[in-house]
Amino acid sequence: MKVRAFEHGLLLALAVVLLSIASVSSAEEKAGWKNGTSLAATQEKSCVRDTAFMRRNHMEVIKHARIDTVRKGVRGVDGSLSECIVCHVNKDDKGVPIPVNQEGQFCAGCHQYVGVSLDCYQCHATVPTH
Amino acid sequence: MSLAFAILFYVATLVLVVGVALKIMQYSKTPAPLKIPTTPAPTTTSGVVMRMFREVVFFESLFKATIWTWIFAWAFHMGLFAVLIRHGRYFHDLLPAAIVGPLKYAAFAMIIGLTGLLIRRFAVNRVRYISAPSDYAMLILLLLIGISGAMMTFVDHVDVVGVKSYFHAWMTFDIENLILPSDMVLRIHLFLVAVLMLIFPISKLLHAPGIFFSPTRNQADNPREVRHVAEWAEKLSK
Amino acid sequence: MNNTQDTNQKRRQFLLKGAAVTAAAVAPGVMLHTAVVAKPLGEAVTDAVRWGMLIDAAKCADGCDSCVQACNDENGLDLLQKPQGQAEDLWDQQIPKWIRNVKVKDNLSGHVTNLPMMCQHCEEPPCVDVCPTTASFRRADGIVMVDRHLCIGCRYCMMACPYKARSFVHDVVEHKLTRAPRGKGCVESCNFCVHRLDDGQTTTACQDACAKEGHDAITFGDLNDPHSEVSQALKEQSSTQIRADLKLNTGVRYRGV
Amino acid sequence: MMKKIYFREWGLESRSYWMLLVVLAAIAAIGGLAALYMEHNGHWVTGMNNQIVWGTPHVFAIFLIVAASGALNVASIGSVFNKTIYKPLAPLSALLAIALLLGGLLVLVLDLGRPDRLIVAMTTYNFKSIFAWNIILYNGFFVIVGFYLWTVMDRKMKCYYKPAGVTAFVWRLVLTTGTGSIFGFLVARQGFDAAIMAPWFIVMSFGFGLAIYMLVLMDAFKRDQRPLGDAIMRKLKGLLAVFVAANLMFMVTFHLTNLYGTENHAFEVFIMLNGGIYTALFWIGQVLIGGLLPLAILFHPTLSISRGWLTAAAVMVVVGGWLTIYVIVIGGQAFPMAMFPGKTIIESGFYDGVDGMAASYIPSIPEVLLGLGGVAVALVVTVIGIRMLKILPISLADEVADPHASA
Repeated sequence: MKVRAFEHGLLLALAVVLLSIASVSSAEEKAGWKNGTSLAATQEKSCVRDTAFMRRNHMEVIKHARIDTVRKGVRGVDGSLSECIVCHVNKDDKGVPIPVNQEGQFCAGCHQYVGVSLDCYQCHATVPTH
Repeated sequence: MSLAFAILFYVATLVLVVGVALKIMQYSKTPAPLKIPTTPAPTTTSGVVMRMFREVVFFESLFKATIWTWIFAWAFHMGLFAVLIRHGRYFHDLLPAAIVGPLKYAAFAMIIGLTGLLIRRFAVNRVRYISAPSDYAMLILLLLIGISGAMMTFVDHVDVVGVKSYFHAWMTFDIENLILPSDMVLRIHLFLVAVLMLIFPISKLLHAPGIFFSPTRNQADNPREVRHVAEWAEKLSK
Repeated sequence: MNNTQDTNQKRRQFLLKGAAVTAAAVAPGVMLHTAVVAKPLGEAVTDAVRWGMLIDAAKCADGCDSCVQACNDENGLDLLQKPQGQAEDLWDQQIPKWIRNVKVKDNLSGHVTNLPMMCQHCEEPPCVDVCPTTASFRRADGIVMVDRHLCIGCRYCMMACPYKARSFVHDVVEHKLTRAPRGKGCVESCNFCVHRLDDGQTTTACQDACAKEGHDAITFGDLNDPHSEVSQALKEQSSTQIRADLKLNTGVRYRGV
Repeated sequence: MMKKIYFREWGLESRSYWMLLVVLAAIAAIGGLAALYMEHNGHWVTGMNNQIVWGTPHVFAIFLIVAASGALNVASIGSVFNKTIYKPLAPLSALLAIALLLGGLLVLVLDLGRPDRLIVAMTTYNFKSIFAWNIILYNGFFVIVGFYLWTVMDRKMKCYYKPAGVTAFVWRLVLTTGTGSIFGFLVARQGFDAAIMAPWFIVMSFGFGLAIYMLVLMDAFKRDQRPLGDAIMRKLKGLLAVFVAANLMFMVTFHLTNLYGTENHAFEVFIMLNGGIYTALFWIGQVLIGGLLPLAILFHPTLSISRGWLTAAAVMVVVGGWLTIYVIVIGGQAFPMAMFPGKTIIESGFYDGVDGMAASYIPSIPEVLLGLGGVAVALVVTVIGIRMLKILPISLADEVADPHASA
């Protein structure tokens, strides 16, 4: 009987800690993201959505845009990949754009860092072409 | 909060490593006075290695015993194995995306396996009869870890770059850069993992190292060819 | 970001203005047609339009390949380089071609005809029927194309197409254009220069090139609009579909074949 | 009174077992490397091109998939049609079916332009596509045959044995229909567009699957020195002969039907007279090696008793079967499509069959290695299966298998 009580107490404590962790909200982090960056990102202009959202969900945004564009013929939608590249491409000393999938660049930097595949550029241009 | 989690993980890691090391030491010192391999057993050392390999990788004896339990247990363990490999990306840069990507589906194997094992504890009468609260607790804890982890991959994405840089700072004791992304699911996930690490050295999960010390599995069936004398007995006879 | 939105806004306004000017300039009967063509950028295509083409083989000049060149330029097809060590003739059979010249001779009369072949943009395309993943699809405005995001490279559509209109990309594509994404392991074909149409233009690259050469063998436009140039031309004289026996109701029609 | 038949794991000596496994695994690994090479570079390193889009890997894949459903047939004769003598053959039959399908599907998947998108194929279906249906049929086959194997091997599952057997039988028929329909529905191509493709593929599957089954059975019993009586082999031999003959009949029907319609004459002339390599493979491979020669052996009163000749006949059915698929799949693509009836193409920028010329295709080494890798995978699964599970009967000697045989 005593054992039961102890276990229940333990479970209760666990649940309390869990709930308190879940309810504590903290200020938005600014760590990380030193791996690949771009002028647009360092100037902290807002992207199509706020930065915290884009960090986590940029792939969903691009995917949504791709369905609109390819399947429905809607161009110039917010969050289209070509617009991503226009803003986030870096240029070398001579002003020549550096492909975004090159090591350390805006896209490749983070994707390499966390081992996530970067499939877009098998097909899509890596610098603005027009 | 970031610092609290860091300390929690320092403690949990210490407990896990030291605790399991102590347990392994204890296991290795525990006397095995008799030859008791479960027959049919191999008669050579290389045979024992093979048998242990099949036991650890394929769960051979469980397969021969209860097929349903084997299906769920094996699915869970293989899923967990793949998930652990995948999590390696937060601690080193060795894993290519080609491996990290496809392994995310292992989460489903893990969750399905655990759910099956949990249902088994409720649904099979003789299993329910011998189940202790800790049996349920371990399953539920692992299940919650699996579900919260899968949530982050498939439902509510978290800032994985932030997570990696947090653990990089954690490993290098770089207190200034210890900034944990503020995703709720992530914090629940990490807290549960820390609990699992803390509990591991005093739980039934010790069967992981324990299997290697099981005399019914790690002995060759050669009592006629080689006289078995336990270490302590050998000392006495000298 | 705000900048790009501004640009888009400007572009949209410009296009609409342009459309209005054109509409005012031509006969009132064409009003409807022009309004439909100048689809606002942000809206989905509808089946109010069906893009189609009429190719007059009699006007297609022997030895001219300006349409093929124009297609290659427009879609960046010629940016693909022959891999080192690959045999010339095999590579030539492996490179994608969206449009090609064909010269046929009538077995009985011996009459020789030149014509360009490309995706015929069927109303009931066999490639769409057979595609296991819905990557091969027909847009509401009648353009048959490949959604490369879903294409797994099984090539079943190539087996099914009666016109051999589709190509498989056999090599890594190092250089590609923003307007025409393409890459290794996917199937591709003519898409009526879809990026132009979506941007409010009303011509294809091959059509422009043919007109520039002075041949005017290609007429392109909205088949649903009875007043469009292509509809008028089809109404005036008889035309044929290639493999009409398959009843695919192609969007590309021929004259003089 | 029939003796009880006992099953036991393959008792082959450890060394020879591992040697066998290592050799097979090495071939499979080479096939994997070939796939990696093709995937890394792109398909330009193969002989496939924009005219012949399905090459040697597809011949291997289709052959293995067709044979897989055929291999299950031996079990179905026992479980669905209640032929007692076939019942001890069922576990190997089901195992082989799973193994062959796995090998075939691996080859098919690894040849995709984007094998990394397999998950797309598994989650996004176009239900109008017979290909999409096949994906479901293949996955279902694994589950159903796996379950059936369980009911065969576990006495506790006995009550499910019959329904599982019937379901597996029906499923395999639908599956092969699906495989045949991949070609049967291609209206555009003269070489494929025929409703007979579906039943013909089913008949082919009977033959290919049984031939592979017999080869594996004879070899597995010989290596483990288990007795394999003539009674059972006589049954299998007779069955094989019927299947080979039926295959020939379907082939003749297919071509006769084509010859009836004048529009298909050009294709028939291509296959039978002036198609170069495809004509040669048709007569030598499909007709002679895959049909007439094995038939002659199987019906021969003395040769057909010899195990050596029986093996030769089964090997011929396998080789001839592979060549049959080659002629159908690649010959059918090589023949130029009739795009302009009544006209001759005299120039083309895309190899449209100028002057009726066939498209060219030379198989490349990586393609062949990938295909052989698939075969090796199928054999690895089979070998591990019979070693780890109680698949093979201890004896199939005449007095065990069929006590009435000597009468």
